[in-house]
Amino acid sequence: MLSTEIIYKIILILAVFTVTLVVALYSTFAERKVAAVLQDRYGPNRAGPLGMFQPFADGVKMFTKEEFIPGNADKQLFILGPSIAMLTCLMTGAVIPWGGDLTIGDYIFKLQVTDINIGILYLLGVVSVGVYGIMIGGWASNNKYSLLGALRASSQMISYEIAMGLALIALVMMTGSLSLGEIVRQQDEGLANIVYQPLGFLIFLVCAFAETNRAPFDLPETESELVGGYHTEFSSMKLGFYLFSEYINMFISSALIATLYFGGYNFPFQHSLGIEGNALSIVQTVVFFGKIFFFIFFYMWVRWTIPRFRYDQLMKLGWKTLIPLAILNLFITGIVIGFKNGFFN
Amino acid sequence: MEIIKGVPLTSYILLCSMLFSIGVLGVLYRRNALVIFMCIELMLNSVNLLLVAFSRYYSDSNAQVFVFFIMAVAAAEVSVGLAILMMIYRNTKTTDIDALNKLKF
Amino acid sequence: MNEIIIVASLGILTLLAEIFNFKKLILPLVVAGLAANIVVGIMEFDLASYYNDADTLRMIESDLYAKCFMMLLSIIALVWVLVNYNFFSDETNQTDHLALILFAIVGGFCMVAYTNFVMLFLGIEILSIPMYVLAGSNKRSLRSNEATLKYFLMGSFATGILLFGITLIYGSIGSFYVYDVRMKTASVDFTITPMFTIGVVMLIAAMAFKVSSAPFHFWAPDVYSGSPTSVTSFMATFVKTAAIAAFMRLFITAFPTAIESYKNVFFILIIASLFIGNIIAVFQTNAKRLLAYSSISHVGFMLLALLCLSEATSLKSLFFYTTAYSFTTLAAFLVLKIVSENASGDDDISVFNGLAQRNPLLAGTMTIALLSMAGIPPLSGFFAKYNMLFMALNHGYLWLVIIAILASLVGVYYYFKIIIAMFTRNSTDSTAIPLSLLQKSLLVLLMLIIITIGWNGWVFNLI
Amino acid sequence: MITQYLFYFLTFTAIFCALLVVFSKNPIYSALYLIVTFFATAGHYFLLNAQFLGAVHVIVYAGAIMVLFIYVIMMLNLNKEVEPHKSNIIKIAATVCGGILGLVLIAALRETELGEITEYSNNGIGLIEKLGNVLFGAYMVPFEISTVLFLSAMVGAVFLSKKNIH
Repeated sequence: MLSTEIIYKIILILAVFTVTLVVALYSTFAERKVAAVLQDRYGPNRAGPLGMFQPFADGVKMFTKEEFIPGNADKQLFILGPSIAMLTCLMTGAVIPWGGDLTIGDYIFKLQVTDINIGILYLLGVVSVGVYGIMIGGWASNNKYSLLGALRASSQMISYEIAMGLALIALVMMTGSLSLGEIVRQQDEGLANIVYQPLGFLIFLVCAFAETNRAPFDLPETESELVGGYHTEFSSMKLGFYLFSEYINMFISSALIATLYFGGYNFPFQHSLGIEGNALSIVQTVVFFGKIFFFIFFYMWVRWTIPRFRYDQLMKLGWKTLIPLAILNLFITGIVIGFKNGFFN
Repeated sequence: MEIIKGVPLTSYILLCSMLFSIGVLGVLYRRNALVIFMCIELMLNSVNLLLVAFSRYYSDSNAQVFVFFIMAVAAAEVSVGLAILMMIYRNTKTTDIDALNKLKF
Repeated sequence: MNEIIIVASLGILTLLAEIFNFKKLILPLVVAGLAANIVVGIMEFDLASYYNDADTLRMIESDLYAKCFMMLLSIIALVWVLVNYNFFSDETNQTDHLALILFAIVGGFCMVAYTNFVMLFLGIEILSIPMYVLAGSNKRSLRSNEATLKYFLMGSFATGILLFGITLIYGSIGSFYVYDVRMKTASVDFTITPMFTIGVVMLIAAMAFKVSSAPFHFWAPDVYSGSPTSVTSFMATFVKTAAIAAFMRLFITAFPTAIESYKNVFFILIIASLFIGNIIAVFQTNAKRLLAYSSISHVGFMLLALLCLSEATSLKSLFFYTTAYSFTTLAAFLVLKIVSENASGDDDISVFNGLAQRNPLLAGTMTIALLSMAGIPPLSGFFAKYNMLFMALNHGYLWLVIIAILASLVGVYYYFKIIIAMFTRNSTDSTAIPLSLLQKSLLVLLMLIIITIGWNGWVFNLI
Repeated sequence: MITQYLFYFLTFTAIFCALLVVFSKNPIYSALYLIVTFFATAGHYFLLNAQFLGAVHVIVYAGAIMVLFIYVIMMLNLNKEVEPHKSNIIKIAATVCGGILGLVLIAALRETELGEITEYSNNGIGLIEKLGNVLFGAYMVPFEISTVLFLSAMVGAVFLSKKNIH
């Protein structure tokens, strides 16, 4: 029993790991394709059919580039930076429920690596540790542009973490649970959380954009002001790690948005379709990935549509708009919950 | 669940005493205000760990709530402390506490 | 609890004043609020002895002790705000200063009324954090910077020690409630373990640090002399009163029986404070440093009350001593502030030269204050010291009384140094020092308080 | 058995990195080692079944406090060894003081007969529901009072860092 469980978990972890990497790999390709569509051009179409092998070509290019560490850089930290960035973004996948239960023989397998009862706190913890990858990398390069990029990135991430946390607290107040599995199950019984938390969703969405350093909040790496931001000095696979971690973050945060606010792997009328058991679970997983891909597309759509913020605008948005809004949201949620539980009678 | 088999409470007390002493040592040993401050955080951290161990020993949640307050205070202290350091750095361009010696007997 | 709510709301009101732009009104509002707080407190005073609010869930207790010290702290705070009216005149920082002071007052209230170590710890921190900031409120001055850094680093270090002490006591008792601690330690089968001893000693060390008792005093002279004079006077009066009250409360509520086991620690604290405070003060040329060392020596006297906890008069003596000490110190700092502002911020003792000719009211107040500190009858300082020593004598510490008297004789010397400077030396600058009406009335008021509160012992018998 | 190994591993990591915090020349290395120490402590929390505190510990200490530290180090650009050469006497004195304190603590607390934690089974004291009930029940007043602490820290930090117009 125990060994089956362990073997299954290992397989699941590897599967999640692989899927994350593959999705991130193809996100790079998708990004270029989406950009091309939005700008009315072709995009990459030479490598393989429809350019499908382009990501592998990019990967090979990254790997074979010269490994270069600047003379004044702090060598250990220079290597540590990208590693932490990669590590933290891969850790988040562990608590996301990817689908319903699978029943094989006597065993029930959950499509979730671990359903800890503090899932949301785990997420916040991992996200807050994610800053270190950028900070350490930018610091270790010993380059002014890198340092500025890292400073920008870290202050941006710290600032938006607050609003994100407040939005999540409102959600937690509503669901009464910190476990992601439980939150998804509740959305199966009732409506998706977006119905109850529209403002919270908007805040979370904006913060997710800022946390992943994606446009329109990609100030840490504004090429027109800061050359390449915190990864100016990085090359070869270390640069690859940084770029890749950005796409992984995008994937994971899309998955989170879907899980927290759009019912996770649930979809409307799923119990009246006449399928159940393993078949339903598989359909659910497919639907879940559909939602994720939509949000990834949304990320790209925004990137190629909205211009970049100025830094003071970014900070103003974070501190003077989002945080008060998040507090307002918290307040309203509290009052509504109070009414429902009869505190005011 | 994971119950700590065979780890006596005394081990935790000793661990925390060592961490605390290292923190004190750091405060006395270093001259850089930033590092001194980190060592103070280390001291608070050892207190937190000891409280959690005691809380487990007495099966009492009060100690864990106390840890909560210590964390809150540590965060508040850090924000003020770093603001002080920044202010001093603006004036003196150093964080070495020996550079500040205007007030001597 | 009411006091805490009133003052905290005043603090928030102050912050709102910055947003909604009624800054001109805020200082009168705060003064009125603090006065209202005192009135409410006095009206509730009779209730205090049996008023034990259950809804505060054994975290804060409004017993007579807490009530008396809260009133004392409120009055000190009100007088301090009036005395330092111009500390808030700077438009850009006015609300910051005021809000920080009000929050610090909340911390002080928590410290005198706690019944749980969490409240003690939070109270100390709420009091300390604004003080760290205010000590550095003169941002361009290197002396102020140094003061704030030293205060901050040593204060946080002491907090660490305090917490370790609390943790070890929790480890041996199993509760943070002071009355649980008392019950456990008073029971027959309680044996003092090494863990408990270390915990109590660490707690004593941390509290001794907060009251700036020698040998944990080393921060006080630097911080007192580096901070702006207004802030120094707050530290020397409000903070010290709150800290000593918290220290005392620790022993009357948590370990009333343990004091006998740790009296050697107190001997060291008292003797060191008396001697280091008085002897080093003799060599000071800076008035603020001198007052700092003198305050250390006063702590030595105050700690006598803790040592003789079982005497019936110990609480009364401590309360009277802190009252007399606080008003005396407020008066001394008010004069020092006016004089040193007149000498463009110089706070050397020489600024007092010839003060009697330049402004007799200032010189008179300073003389009364210094004589009271030295313990000359019939001023309140004399009665304060007399009560303390009488109590110690009753408790059988004749040798300690002799040491204390010897040490305070040294004190007379340096207090007289200033008095002589005021009356016999000639100043380089002989222009008269102008005083506003508020300052004049405050000086007269403080002088009256110093002279009269010792008579017929009504303050003494309040508690 | 495995928890015992974990305990020793985490303990070793915590103490080793704590020593490195003190003895690293470069402040940023001190900060990074401190982060590792914090993670080791968080591991201890999880071992002690205080998951909630463990997670909060990571968020607060590693995620907020140490980020601020590193941020300040970066802003001040303390890249080089800023520490001037201190006389060895002070260093030796400090080491002796710290060592004596450690020895005294260990010698005195070593004797504590409190038994093992094993006997006290898991009754969920570290779980968030239980903690929430205590925090918003018995500790309501301190919880509210701590808001004053945060306000004063906020006002203080802003006050110290804003530039005065003189």
